[in-house]
Amino acid sequence: QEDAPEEPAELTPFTFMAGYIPQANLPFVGVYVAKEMGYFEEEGLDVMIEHATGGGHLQLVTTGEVQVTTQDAAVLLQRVADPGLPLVSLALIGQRGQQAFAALADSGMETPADWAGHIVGYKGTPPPDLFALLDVFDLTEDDIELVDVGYDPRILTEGRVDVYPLFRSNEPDTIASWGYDITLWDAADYGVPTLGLTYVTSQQTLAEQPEALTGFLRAALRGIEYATENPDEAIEITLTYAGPEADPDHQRFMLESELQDAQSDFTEAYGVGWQTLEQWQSLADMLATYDITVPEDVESVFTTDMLAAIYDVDVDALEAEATATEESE
Amino acid sequence: MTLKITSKMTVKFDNNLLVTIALIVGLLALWEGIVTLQQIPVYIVPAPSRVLTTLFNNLGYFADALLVTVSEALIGLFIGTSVGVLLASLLSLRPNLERGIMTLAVFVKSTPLVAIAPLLTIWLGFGMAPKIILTALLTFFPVLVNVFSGLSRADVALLDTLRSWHASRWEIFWHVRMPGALPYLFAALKISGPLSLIGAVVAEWTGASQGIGKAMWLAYSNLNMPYLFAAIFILAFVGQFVYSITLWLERRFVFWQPVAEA
Amino acid sequence: MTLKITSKMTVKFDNNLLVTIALIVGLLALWEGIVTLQQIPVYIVPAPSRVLTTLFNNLGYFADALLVTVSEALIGLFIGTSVGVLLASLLSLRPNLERGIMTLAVFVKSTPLVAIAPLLTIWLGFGMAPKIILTALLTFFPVLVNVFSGLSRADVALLDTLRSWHASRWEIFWHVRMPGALPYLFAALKISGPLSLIGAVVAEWTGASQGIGKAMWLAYSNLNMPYLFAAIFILAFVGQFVYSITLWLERRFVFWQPVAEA
Amino acid sequence: MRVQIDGLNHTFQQRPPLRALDDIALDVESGEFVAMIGPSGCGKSTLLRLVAGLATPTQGMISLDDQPPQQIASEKRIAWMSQQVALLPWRTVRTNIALAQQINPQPKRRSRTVDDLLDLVGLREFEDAYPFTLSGGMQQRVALARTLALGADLWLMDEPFAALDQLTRDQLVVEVLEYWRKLHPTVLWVTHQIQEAVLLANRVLVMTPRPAHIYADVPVDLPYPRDDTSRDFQALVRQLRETIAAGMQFHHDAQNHIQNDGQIR
Amino acid sequence: MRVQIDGLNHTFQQRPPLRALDDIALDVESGEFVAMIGPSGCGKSTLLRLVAGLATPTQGMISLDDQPPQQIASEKRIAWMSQQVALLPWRTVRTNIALAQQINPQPKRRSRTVDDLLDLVGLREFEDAYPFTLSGGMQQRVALARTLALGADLWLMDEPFAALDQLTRDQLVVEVLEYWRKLHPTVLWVTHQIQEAVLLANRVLVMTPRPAHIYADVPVDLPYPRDDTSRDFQALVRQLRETIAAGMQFHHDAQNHIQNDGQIR
Ligand SMILES: Nc1ncnc2c1ncn2[C@@H]1O[C@H](COP(=O)(O)OP(=O)(O)OP(=O)(O)O)[C@@H](O)[C@H]1O
Ligand SMILES: Nc1ncnc2c1ncn2[C@@H]1O[C@H](COP(=O)(O)OP(=O)(O)OP(=O)(O)O)[C@@H](O)[C@H]1O
Ligand SMILES: Cc1ncc(C[n+]2csc(CCO)c2C)c(N)n1
Ligand SMILES: [Mg+2]
Ligand SMILES: [Mg+2]
Repeated sequence: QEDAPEEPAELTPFTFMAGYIPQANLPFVGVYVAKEMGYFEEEGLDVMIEHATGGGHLQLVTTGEVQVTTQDAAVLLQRVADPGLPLVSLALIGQRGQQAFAALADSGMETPADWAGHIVGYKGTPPPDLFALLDVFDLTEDDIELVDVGYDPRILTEGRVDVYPLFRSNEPDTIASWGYDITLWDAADYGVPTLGLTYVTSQQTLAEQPEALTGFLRAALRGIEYATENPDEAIEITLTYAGPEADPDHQRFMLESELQDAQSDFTEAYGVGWQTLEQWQSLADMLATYDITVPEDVESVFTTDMLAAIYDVDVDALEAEATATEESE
Repeated sequence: MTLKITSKMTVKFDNNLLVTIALIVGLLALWEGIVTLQQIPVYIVPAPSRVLTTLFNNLGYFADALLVTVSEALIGLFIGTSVGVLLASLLSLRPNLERGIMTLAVFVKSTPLVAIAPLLTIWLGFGMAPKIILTALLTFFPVLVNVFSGLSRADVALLDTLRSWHASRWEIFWHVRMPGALPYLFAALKISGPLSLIGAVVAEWTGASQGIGKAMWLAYSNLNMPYLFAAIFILAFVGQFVYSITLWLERRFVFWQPVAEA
Repeated sequence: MTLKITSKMTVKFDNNLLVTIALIVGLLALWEGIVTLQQIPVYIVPAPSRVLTTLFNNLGYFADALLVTVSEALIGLFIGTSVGVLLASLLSLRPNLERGIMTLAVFVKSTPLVAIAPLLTIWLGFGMAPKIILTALLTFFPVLVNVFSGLSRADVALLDTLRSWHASRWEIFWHVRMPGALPYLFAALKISGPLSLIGAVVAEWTGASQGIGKAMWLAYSNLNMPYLFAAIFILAFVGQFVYSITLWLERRFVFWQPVAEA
Repeated sequence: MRVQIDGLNHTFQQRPPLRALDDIALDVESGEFVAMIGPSGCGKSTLLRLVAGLATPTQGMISLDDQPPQQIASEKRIAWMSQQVALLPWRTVRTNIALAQQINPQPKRRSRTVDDLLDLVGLREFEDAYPFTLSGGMQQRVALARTLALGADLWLMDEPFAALDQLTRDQLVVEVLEYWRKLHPTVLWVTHQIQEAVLLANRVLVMTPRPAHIYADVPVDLPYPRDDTSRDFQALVRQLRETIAAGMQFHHDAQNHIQNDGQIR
Repeated sequence: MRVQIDGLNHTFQQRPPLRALDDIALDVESGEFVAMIGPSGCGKSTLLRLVAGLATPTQGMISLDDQPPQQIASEKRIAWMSQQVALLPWRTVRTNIALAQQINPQPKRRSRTVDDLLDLVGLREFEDAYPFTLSGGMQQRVALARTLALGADLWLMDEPFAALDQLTRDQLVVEVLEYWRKLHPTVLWVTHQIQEAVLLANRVLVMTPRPAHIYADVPVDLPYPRDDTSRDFQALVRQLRETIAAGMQFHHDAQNHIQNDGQIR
């Protein structure tokens, strides 16, 4: 590849804020590894890594304090629609949604049809995938008791709720480590379109620093590629961020789970992180079904320019192809 | 002298109310101006006009939420204050317990309660109970410390007089120490009043079901800043109200200290 | 009388230290017993032995974190206390400002500061500054309220004496009001001391980079209870320490009030 | 109540230590009225506090009816009126007085009603006033009424009339004597007024300057009620004045002597 | 400093209103020493506070060298000694006295050094003591020293010797007179001791019971230093005692008269 710049003084300062605590979420790992391996420096970037424990990271991106953060694709769509954050997804790392619902195995529940009459938790606002799942089994909100729960799976094991919302790459392993078997339901398994974590920047940064963004993304994707091939090393690097509180086995579980979710037909074809209007549009349509405001112009919410440059994909050709398929139908 | 002050107070009060209103209006205008001129986007800091519109358009929503939060706050404050006063009294009546109880109290107080909030939810469920307990845990400490200070600093001449009558500890406590500690108690209430609101809000923030805290949390996670600030406005207003009530109570109950003029 | 009390104090102190230690050990033993007997899983509440082991095995890690947090807390406490004392003094010297400043203070105090934490990051960046500011905002209020109470309740006979000398407001403030308000100041410090720790921790909790708060947040998110409780133990200990220092300072500075026996 | 004091010394343990009482010996019969006169700062108040059981002497014995003061205090048989008027600022004149009786209830025959006491000190009109609206002398009269309200067996009075004018004082002398003769308590009455002492007491103790020592114990064998214009009275006043002066001189010489020996003050 | 008071009334605005001063008129020449005697609670302290500019009269005129009291106070020419000893508890005896001079610095010729004042009140030994370790009389002497430290043109003294024994009092009378004759301030001196008044003052004002009215203004034309055993002295004391009694009686009659008219007390 290109030569690394000689003088470190020329490095462009750049802030990445991971949308949560330091752990082995794949988009985080890509950045940790890239920083550790010097990929960023090769791109001429001096990347500072921060973590958002609250929800302020999107605000910080819009004000330019942070250049790139991570965000769940569905949430991104919502924030762009309301309150109108000028955000853009640079790459879709999670090709499939992370959310799922869990019950203790000995509750005897097998399908969401069994939820009827039980307490179902949600975090803040009941999510669309919940309603989608209910729809699949011809249940309505009235058939279950909804309660707002925090991010604490002990609520489930201690019996305060029957069905608990969680992240597939995270809590299932934790709960298992406590000696409980669980049953998981993922809306995606029932044909509901879901998407996972993205790298996000602001329109303004996109306009002003396209080279830096491309460099960042290239390095981060290299980091993910490295993690795919060397998960042990990637976990070791991650652990230097995650602190002694983190359990290495758990981090390994998370990484592997998210590596799987990062694969799809699109990534097979074009590379990790690839995103298409089709994916975004079906997600937006699903959200709209449940009265969630989404942007009119879904195309503006993501860009493949950087991905195309990195993977050397001819976007025009793709578009022509897409138009051709559409016409042939 | 006394009544003169009272009549002055009325004048002062009116002036003060004007000052307060002028101040608030001025600050809001300044804020509005900055937001408009600097074109600060609504998802960073909303203009007060926008916040107030949101507030009035959703008065019912906020009123319901407020009712829950204020109930939690007031019940928590009541419990916290009672526990604080009782503990302080206990320490005053049984000084050999001081070290032990203060140690425990400082322990409780040094623990960020957010850290154990989830445990409370696990044990007590999703209702008001854990929020009330958190609020009580937050508010008892200022009361305990201040009232205990006040009880300890009772007038030595008065103490001697009651000791000369061989008054019981309890009598000394009730007739000398407690009245003497009232100024400290009211200072503590002025501290704990606003604190109780924060306590209830933060408790709702973590795994809440209802209330202003939940409204704020939702607004925050949706980056709906007008809602967030509307909630903040409400809290600020209620805080003022609670504070004013405390002031009023203080004037009524601590009547024997002539307030000097200079 | 005075010295007798002092000599008793020494004895009392030793007794007290023993009581404290006994109490702590007793509570820990009880806790250990319950956890063991009831087989409470470690991810709900860890046994103290487990917590202490974690603590000692990671002493370096916690020490580094503590250093950051304590620095933030102490700087914040210092700023908060200074601002509180200065504002209270200002109100005492210019009473017509009272309503205005107290209104603002209650506003600030009624706002859950966590809600505006991202704004602080936008203005102040990712370093220690926003944590210090949050801590200062949390701690100034008890000091303001208490010290202002103390300044207002100065001995009327002393005030009259200085007024008869036509002492300036400032002289009255400095020679009468301030010394008289010291007991209130120390009570406030006893409240604010532990509060400053919580302030720094909670500030770190939201978008932190370092410190005990970050350690706690990580531990909680990983549901790693031994780490979480180890951090809580540390905070409780530091809280005790800060409290004891305040007590010691109080004894040194408020020397003129004979402490009565009964 | 009999008051016996022997070998009583009291030193305040500060730096340097301050010796307030020097080998006080005193035997007061039950029902005696003893006045104490001594220069400012000699140790009179300290002595009363020790007798009241409010402090523990460094050395020596105090017994009240052969019991330690704390015992007698716990039987609520002592009334102590402090030198500063220590009224409860949050109570009216009436409720201040009533509190004393409430905390220290006395058998019927001994106690006077609050109304009675209010009249005695001439403050009926001010029964609902709070202390901070009273003049110095009025406050002191409330404190006096409160002390008398206890109907105790031993009255320890620390300059109870210091803030009063001559006429009020004269009136109260009559009232106090009347009450004393009714209850027959033992009284230790500190005053700076020789006339007052001679009007009231069976004995006048003359104290030296600090450390207080009893320099003279002067019996007053005049019948009650006393006439302060009488020849005997005047003679006694003059004698006491001389005794006091002599006591000062004696002390002064002794002090010089001690100082030359290099002992503590 | 000349003190002129005319038509002075003062009523405390409480329920019911309390009339403390009744039509006081007074003209004091510069350098005069005026003693005020009146029954407890009549309004003496109130009058001094008004003259000191610490309160504003309900009605009437007070002028000090033709200026309002507040003006003279702001020129720091007034020394007021309150009835309660109001020492700063956090300051030693010495620094309590020094503070008065620090806040109220006086031209050299008027001021006495703190050492000098400590000697004057006999508390040199206690210069580093804190007030709460002093006896009542010692505290009052510190307050006296502090007041004298101001070297003011007008001394307003509210029972400055109330807590002192006769000998100390006699000594201080000498000291105060000496200092007064040196500075020649105007003095208003409240006391309950007729002897003390006659020893010190050029004039003795006899006040009626509340509301205070000046019942008599008795000149004392005895040369200094005065001998309290002299015939003239004794005669004056006796005369004053009678005047005071008459004042009480007069007031009493007037009160009854007023009460029958149904007016406020
Ligand atoms: N702050 C006050 N509020 C209401 N009434 C007051 C106040 N101060 C004094 N008085 C009343 O005014 C009257 C005169 O009080 P003042 O203190 O002047 O008396 P005095 O002549 O100094 O008496 P004494 O010799 O006992 O000190 C009293 O009846 C008293 O109750
Ligand atoms: N708490 C104390 N600590 C230290 N010294 C004290 C204390 N109380 C009194 N003294 C000292 O003891 C001595 C006697 O004091 P005391 O109050 O008994 O005098 P007194 O005879 O009552 O004088 P007075 O007539 O002025 O009231 C004084 O020198 C005083 O300074
Ligand atoms: C316990 C737990 N809480 C929250 C998340 C959610 N999460 C993980 S990464 C991320 C960032 C989006 O940019 C978010 C919201 C989780 N996985 N586990
Ligand atoms: Mg005394
Ligand atoms: Mg008076």
